[in-house]
Order: sequence, then C-alpha cells, then structure tokens
Amino acid sequence: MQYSAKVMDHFANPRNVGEIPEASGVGEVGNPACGDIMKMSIQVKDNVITDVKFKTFGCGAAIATSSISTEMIKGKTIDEALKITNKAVAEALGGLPPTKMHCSVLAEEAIEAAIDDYLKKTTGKGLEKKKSLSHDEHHHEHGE
Amino acid sequence: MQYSAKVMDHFANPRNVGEIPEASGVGEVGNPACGDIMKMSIQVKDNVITDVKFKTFGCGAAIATSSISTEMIKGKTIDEALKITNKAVAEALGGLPPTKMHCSVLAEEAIEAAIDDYLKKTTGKGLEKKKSLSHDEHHHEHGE
Amino acid sequence: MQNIYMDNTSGTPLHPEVKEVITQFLHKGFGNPSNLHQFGRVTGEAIQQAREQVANLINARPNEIIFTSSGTEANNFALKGILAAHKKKGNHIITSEIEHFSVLNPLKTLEKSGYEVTRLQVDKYGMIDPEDIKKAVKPTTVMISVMYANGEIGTIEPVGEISAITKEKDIIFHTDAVAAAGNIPIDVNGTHIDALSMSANQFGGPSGVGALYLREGIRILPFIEGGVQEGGRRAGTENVIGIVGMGKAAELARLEIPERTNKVRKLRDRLKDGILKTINNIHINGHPTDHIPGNLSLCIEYIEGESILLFLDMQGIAISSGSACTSRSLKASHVIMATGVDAALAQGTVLFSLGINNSETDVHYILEKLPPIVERLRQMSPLYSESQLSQS
Amino acid sequence: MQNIYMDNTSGTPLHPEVKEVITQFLHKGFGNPSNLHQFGRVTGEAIQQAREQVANLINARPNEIIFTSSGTEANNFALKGILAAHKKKGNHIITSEIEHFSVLNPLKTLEKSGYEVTRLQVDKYGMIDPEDIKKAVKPTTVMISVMYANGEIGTIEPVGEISAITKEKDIIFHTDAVAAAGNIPIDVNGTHIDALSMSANQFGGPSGVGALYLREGIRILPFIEGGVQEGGRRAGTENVIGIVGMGKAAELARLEIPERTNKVRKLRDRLKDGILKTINNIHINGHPTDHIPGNLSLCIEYIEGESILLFLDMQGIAISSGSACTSRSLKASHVIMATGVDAALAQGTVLFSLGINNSETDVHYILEKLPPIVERLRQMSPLYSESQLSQS
Ligand SMILES: Cc1ncc(COP(=O)(O)O)c(C=O)c1O
Ligand SMILES: Cc1ncc(COP(=O)(O)O)c(C=O)c1O
Repeated sequence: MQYSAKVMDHFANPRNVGEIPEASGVGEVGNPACGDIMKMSIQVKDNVITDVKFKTFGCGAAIATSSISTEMIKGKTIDEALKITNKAVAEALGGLPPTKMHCSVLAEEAIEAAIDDYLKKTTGKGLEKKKSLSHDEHHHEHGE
Repeated sequence: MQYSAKVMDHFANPRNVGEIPEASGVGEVGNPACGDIMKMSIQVKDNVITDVKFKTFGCGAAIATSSISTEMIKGKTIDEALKITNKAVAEALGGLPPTKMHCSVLAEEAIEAAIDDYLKKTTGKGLEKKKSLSHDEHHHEHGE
Repeated sequence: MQNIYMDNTSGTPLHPEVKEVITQFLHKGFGNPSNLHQFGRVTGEAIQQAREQVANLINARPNEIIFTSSGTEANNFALKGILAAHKKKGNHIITSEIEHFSVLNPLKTLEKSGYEVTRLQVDKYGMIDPEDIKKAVKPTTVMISVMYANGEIGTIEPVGEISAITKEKDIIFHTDAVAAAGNIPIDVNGTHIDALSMSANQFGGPSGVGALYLREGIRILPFIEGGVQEGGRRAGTENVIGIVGMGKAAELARLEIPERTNKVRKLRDRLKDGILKTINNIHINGHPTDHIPGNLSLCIEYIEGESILLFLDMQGIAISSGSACTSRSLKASHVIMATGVDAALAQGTVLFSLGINNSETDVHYILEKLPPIVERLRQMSPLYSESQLSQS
Repeated sequence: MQNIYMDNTSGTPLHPEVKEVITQFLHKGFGNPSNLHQFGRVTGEAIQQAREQVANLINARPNEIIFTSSGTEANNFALKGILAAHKKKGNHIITSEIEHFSVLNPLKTLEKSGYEVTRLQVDKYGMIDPEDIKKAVKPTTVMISVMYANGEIGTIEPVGEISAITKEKDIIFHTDAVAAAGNIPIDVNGTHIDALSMSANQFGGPSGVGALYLREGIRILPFIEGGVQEGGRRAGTENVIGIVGMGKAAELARLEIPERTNKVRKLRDRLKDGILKTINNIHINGHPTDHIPGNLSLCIEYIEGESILLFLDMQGIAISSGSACTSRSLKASHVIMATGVDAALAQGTVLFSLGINNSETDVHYILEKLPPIVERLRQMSPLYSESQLSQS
C-alpha cells in the first residue's frame, strides 16, 4: 500500500488544524475501536461556511482526508458542502488505497455531523435525513 | 540419495559379468515392472561354488549388489553361500540408500535361485524351504 | 572432464542477467514489503515490477499473478483453493493420467474428502483427446486440470481446444504450465485459461519460486493462510530475492522465446538423429512435432535408465531418467507407462532436455560417449542376450 | 537523511556473510537436488549442510528439519499436517489468543471442518498461565500450539512449563518460534518440543524461507503434496539459494546469540528509558524482563501508530506499528487488545525492534526526532485536547 503524493502532502502539512472557539457547529465521528476519530468545527455566516477546523486521531489517510475536506468546504454554502461525497474527497487526494477508503467516508460524515449540529442549534432540528452511509462501505481487512 | 564409493566401484567395474556356458545352476529373479532382473549362473564342484557369473538389468545398486555378491559366494560351499543375507551384501557395499535396499534382497534371492536350480538338477529336489523373503522388505517410493 | 548439463527439465541454469539482478538486490533490498517505510517500499516496488514481468510473459494482468514457492505449490493451491471456493457448484474434476505428482497427489487427497476425479487416458504420444473431455463432463464438473505440456516427454496438449470446451460449458480451466511457461509462447486470453501454474527455474530463474495466474473474478480460498500478502490470497513473507529473479527471467524469456526455440530445437533434432543413427532399438517418447523444443525422451531397449545416467555422469554429462521426481522412485514413470510403452522398455527411459546453455559440441560429445555405454550395459543385460538368442 | 532500520521483527537485514554465501552459490549451484548427477549432488550437499546448520541452532537432528517457504507455511503445515495424521486420537487443540495469523487462521479453517479449538487468554504482559493449559486439556486433546515468543510485544511464553505438561499428558506440542529462533537460545530436547516453526529472515537470513522442526517419530501428512522432496514430507523443488542462506544465518546466530543479546538489549533499554523520560503517557507492552532482546513495543496515548510511523519514515527511521501483517489492517492488534489495553490506546502502538544493525547513534537520533512528532500529532488529536480539558 502506498499513499499518493497528495495524501502525503496533506498528511505532512495538514490544513486547518485546530478548533474554532465558538463554532457555529461541531461534529465528531468515528470511534477508537474502528481506528479513527474526526472532529470538525465550522463557522457559518449567511449560509456559507466561512471557516472550518479539524482535529483527527487516526492514520495518515484519516489526517489527509480531514485536511482536504476542510479545504473543499471552506467558502461553500451548506447545500454545496453537503453534496461533497467521500468519492470526491478520495479523488481530490489522487486516490486512496482500498483499505483506506473508509477514511473518506468518515470525512464526509464529519462534515455532515458539523452541519447537522449547526442546523440543530439554529433551526432547532437537524438534517432531514442523514445520507445513510451503510457500514458495508467500511472495508476492514483483518489479516485474514 | 548418494551411492557409496564401494557401490560406484562395483557399478563402474562390475566383477564376474557374463554367463557360464554349461552352468551347474542358473537362477533368474525380479521382473521389469519392479525395475530389476538378475540372472546368476554358478559352477559347483564338490559342493563348492568354483565360478559364478551374473547378468543384470537394473539400476546402479542392482548392478553393484550383483557384482559384490558374486565375489562373496565364489569359493564358498553351498551352505555358506546360503547363509549370506541381503544385509551382509548391503554392508559389504558400505551401505545402500533406503530406497535401494530391495536390490540387496534381489541379490540374495538370485543366489538362492541358482543354488535351488543346481540342487534340483543334481538331487532331483530343490531347497527344502526358501528363506521366505516377505515382499514388505521392498520399500518402493513412488513420489507420493 | 566435460561439464554438460542437459537436464533443463529438472531446472535450468540461472540466466546470467538473473544472477546479476539478484546480486544487486541482495545489497539493496531487505525490507518487508508489507511495511509502509522506505525499506518496505523498495521491496514492495521490486515485487510489483516482477509481477508485471511475469504477467507479461503470459499476457495476464499483474493483479492476476500470485507468487508461490514452486510450481508444486501453485498446483496444490489451484486445485484445493479453487475447488474449496466453488463447493456449491459441484464436486467433479477432470484431469489426465499424465499429470505431475503435484496435481495427482492433491487430487487423491481431495478424492478421499468426497471429490470425484475423472482421469483421461492419452494416446501413444501422450496427447489428450478433447473429445474425451466432452464425454467426461457432468453437471457437477467444476474444474478441468490438464497440463499445458508434459515435462517428461515434452508433448504439448491441445489446450486451445480444451479451453474452448471449458469456456462454453462454464467450467474452470486450470493448466499446469510448469514445463511450458517461458519455453513456448502462452497467452491466457488468446487461449481462455482461468488458472495456470508456473515455475521460475524452468526458464532461467531461481528454483523454489513459482506463480499461479488466476483470472480476475475466479474465486479461490487461500491455501497457505495467515497474513494479507499477495492480496490476501497467499500468506507468508515473500521470497523477495526469488521473486525478483523470476521477474527478470520472465522478461528475458518473453523477448527471447523465438530465438531460443530455434537454437534449442535444432540441437535437439541433431542429437535425436545422431542417436537413432548409432544405436538400434530406440523408442522416441512424446509427440513428433508438438513438443517442448529441447525435450528428447528416449527408451533404450534392454537396459535401465539410472545406469545410463550414472555412466553418463562419469563422463560429465548430466541428464535425467524420467522426471526429476521419479528419478528416486523405483517404478517406471507413470507418464511413459500411460503412453502404452511396455514395462521393461519404460525402465530404459532417459531424458535429454536441452536448453540455451547447450552447444553443438555438447551434442557431439554425447554422440561419442553414449553408444559405448549403451553397448556395455546391453552386454550386461539378461534381456539383451535373450533377445539376441531369440532373433538368431 | 538517516537510514535507520528498527523493524527487525518484520525482517532483519541480510547478514553480510549470508550475502556472501548466497552470491557464491549463485555462481556454482543450480542443479535439482533430486537428481543423481554432479549438478544435483552440489545442491544436494549444500542443502544437507544447511539442514545441519539449522538443526544445530535448536539442538535437533538434521532429518528433523523440513524446509518450508516461510514461518507461515511451517505453521500451516504443523497444524494441518499433524492434526490430519492424528485424526483417530482426537479433535481438540489448545492455543492462545495472541498467536500470529498464520496459526489463528488455519485453526479457524480447521474449526469449520470439525475441530474444537480452545484459545487461552493471556495476562497484561501477554503471558500464558500454564495452569490454564492443565484446565483446558481434555481426553480428545491432540495438540497444543503456543508461540515461543510474541513478535509484536516480545513476551517469551513459559514453554518449559508447557512442555512438561504436554509431555506428561502425551499431547503433541507445537510452538511457533518464528520470533524466537535465532534470537534467543532454543533447545528442543532440553525443552521437550515436538514441532517448531521458524523463519530465516528473523535472524539475518533471506525472507521467504523457513523450516519446520518435527521430532522424529511424530507423524505428519504432507501439506504441499507432489514429489518426494524433504523426505516425502514437503513437495516442490527446493529454494536452494534461500535454504543455503538460512543455513549460514543459523550457524552465525548460534555462535553469536549471547553477544548479540548483550548489545541489542542494552540499546533497547536505552531507547526505552529515553522515551519514558521525554514523553509522558506511554504504556510499555510485553513482559518487563522475559522478552525478545530487541523488542520495544509502546502505546503512545492520544495518537495513532501509523501516523507516527509515517512521520518517522520522513526522518529516515523505519519502525512498524504493530506486526508487519497488521500494519495494513485497520483494527488495533489482537495481541495488544488481548493484554487488556483499551482500544484507543492500542491504536497508538508502535514497535521498535532493534537488531545487530543498530547503534547508539540510532538511539540518539530517534530520541531527538520522536518527541516533537508525538507532540505535533497530539496537538492534532481530539482525544488529547479533551483529556487536557478534563484534567484542568
Ligand atoms: C510469531 C510469528 N509467527 C509467524 C510469522 C510469519 O512468518 P513468515 O513471515 O516467515 O511467514 C511471524 C512473522 O513476523 C511471526 O512474528
Ligand atoms: C509439469 C510439471 N508440473 C509441476 C512441476 C513441479 O514444479 P516445481 O519443481 O516448481 O515444484 C514440474 C517439475 O518439474 C513439472 O514438470
């Protein structure tokens, strides 16, 4: 398994690391048993994501997908941000090894969770229905 | 599998090759399906084996055991010759590879067959009972 | 003394360029290719390159190549792994009588666990009749395993016709191409082959490294189980040196097959003609035209193969009596017997397998040394004197 | 940039003398050892010598050594081959939770075909309690397979006590000694071991070659079936180069184990002390004293192993996160989890495995580079900021 140059760049020099002190929305997804946790905070103004920061516990791909997805949603409207798929995240990185595709799913979920939190805070209810990401897409490989 | 120097010597320079024109006794044992045929002819005078010759179709060990067993019985009495075991033949050669032990059995049987033939011709009946050589001693190995 | 090696079926000498590549690699690579760090990357990339080189040899894709520790392992893996993955489809497998022990023995074991095996007979050239396959197919037939070419007698089987049948009837076609790959052109797509075994030391690579080609989409269960090497299909830390050597050997073979064939076939025919001219009562095994270029298998009447081999060895000539594996066994080769040769004659089998290492000089030297050896052994043989008597 | 290799568990660099022996052999030997002629004899003798060298390493007899293509194959062979040969005796096997996948996965397959497997738990050091074995034994117990030492955390298991139990109860004792053989002294007669797996690239030999020691008298069915190589127990043309290299590596290891241990353990302890001094919230895995000399496995809290590995790689330092095989998997190592470490902490596992290739300079360099990497990753970790909050 080799990471692309783009993955290594985002891993070695991650963009937008940190937390926004009084964020409009915060989302945290993943759990340690699965290997990764992503926490994303967004600042929203006039329906546009003006700032975004992440903190990630995870492998190289988890950090890289977090980093690139912050770049991808910054300046976008909520609707535009919600349209970003995990495939788009992976493609923006020049591809991910098959065993690491689940990291891009996690990035998509983290964006969604942050937006959901923002919507809940502002409108009182979250996303209509979450893009249900079936667990099947997490291809785990356990040395078998 | 390697042959001992003694085996290679008897194989490369076999002693007593041939047939005795008017032999006192002739024995032929083995069959092509098993891989070897030994034919031994003896000249007997006053119960002593005065001459012996062999012809053998077979592997290196078959030729070597034939050769050495002719040396071992030449000059011996019938009774002495009958006491020579396949183990003694193998030992005289400095040992045989396990898969080739059956050749020494064949040599023992060839001597016996020649003596049997001689006794039949002279006394009208052969050996009382042949040393029954069980077929188990032929360890064949078939690539399994 | 001469040093003539004419036992290429048992293993070819390492090609000088393969030696070179291995020597270089010894000094540069040792990382475990499973690892992410720089050392792992070096070996990982070397293995990937070898995978491409081996794939190219048979017109496959790199991910369809699974490295193994031998042709033998590839055969075990193909049979046990593919059948286990297709249990629901059926339990019948068709093969031939003249397969290598690494196909025959696993099939015997599978038979004990409930599989049904049909073993096709061959004609006097060791050739399978594709019509027999059609007749043998049942609704429960999962797989046909027939060798591409026979290493002992050289005969090339009609794999094209066989693959047409298996493709039409949706049966998995495995072929043991150990004796063929690297020696004759193979195209697993031109001829629709699902699984194919090969071995590096049949074409200038090191011994103890092989590969299984497995068509994308064909399911297989791992045979050696453990870690996720070879895409999770074959566990165990890779024999990196061997794999790198196999890759280089495959690349060279692909480029040089026409030229090698030309050279080797010419030498082989010269040896054959010379022997037939100087020694009587010789039976040539295998197909007269459809054979591996360097293969010359003979039965020399009245005498036995190992004795011939040993006398030739004393003259510095290395050949084999039958296959490498049967040269330690006592019975006549099952392959020669299957072609209908009688037992005594079959015992006189010797195999000259020529390769790019051989020259005209080798052929002349053998033609000088062989006849007196044969004569000497015949003089020692009870079968010869009897036959002379019966003729007079 | 530095080139520091501290991933000896994944495979040691080739010992210079092993390189030398392989290079020499490349130019001299290629004959198939099954053959009777001069070329076959050269390789046959080389393999025989290697068999003696490997036997000497563990105080076995040469005919008790069966060469394989890896430690993985040796494990598959031992489990499947010995159990198949003792079907009448029973169907129960005892093993541990922390075995390598090349033991765990074959056992899963065997379970599907009717075997019963008991997996023993380990304590916080990864140590098996021999009392648990006594409790687990049943009348149907055929075999106990417990590793000699664990490659991921270094813990050496109480094989002496285990073998006393198996000997008394007449149960076959197999041990996966891949991580131990060549690194610590082993005596299969001093400690009564019936079967033992090893791998050459754990002690300076090439990768992709291993061996199974099998006590004379213990029955086994071939796992790779075909020809009669390795005394009819393991088919397939031999990886001669690999075997010759393994032999030399075994000979060198046997002579140098005390000296190597001394050197490597000192460096390892220095690295451990340095890390504990400069980085907080570190958990050391494995047994504090009974461990493979060069093994230093750590969980670094709040951060994940692969990220650490990648940053170290950028600095020219090669280590592994858990075992070579799990470094491609996503889950925390089953070994670390079995010692009771919690899931998040287990994700932060890194393994420094030192070898004779390492020096003081390497240790200093790592102690300089590691702390800022840990700090940087912790600053990026949501777990770290939360823990800081909860502490303040
Ligand atoms: C304990 C243990 N067993 C088995 C293996 C597998 O051996 P190989 O890499 O030779 O396949 C390893 C590999 O690291 C190991 O550490
Ligand atoms: C047709 C055939 N299949 C399989 C094999 C076994 O291959 P390997 O020697 O790589 O184990 C051979 C060996 O000569 C062979 O000729």
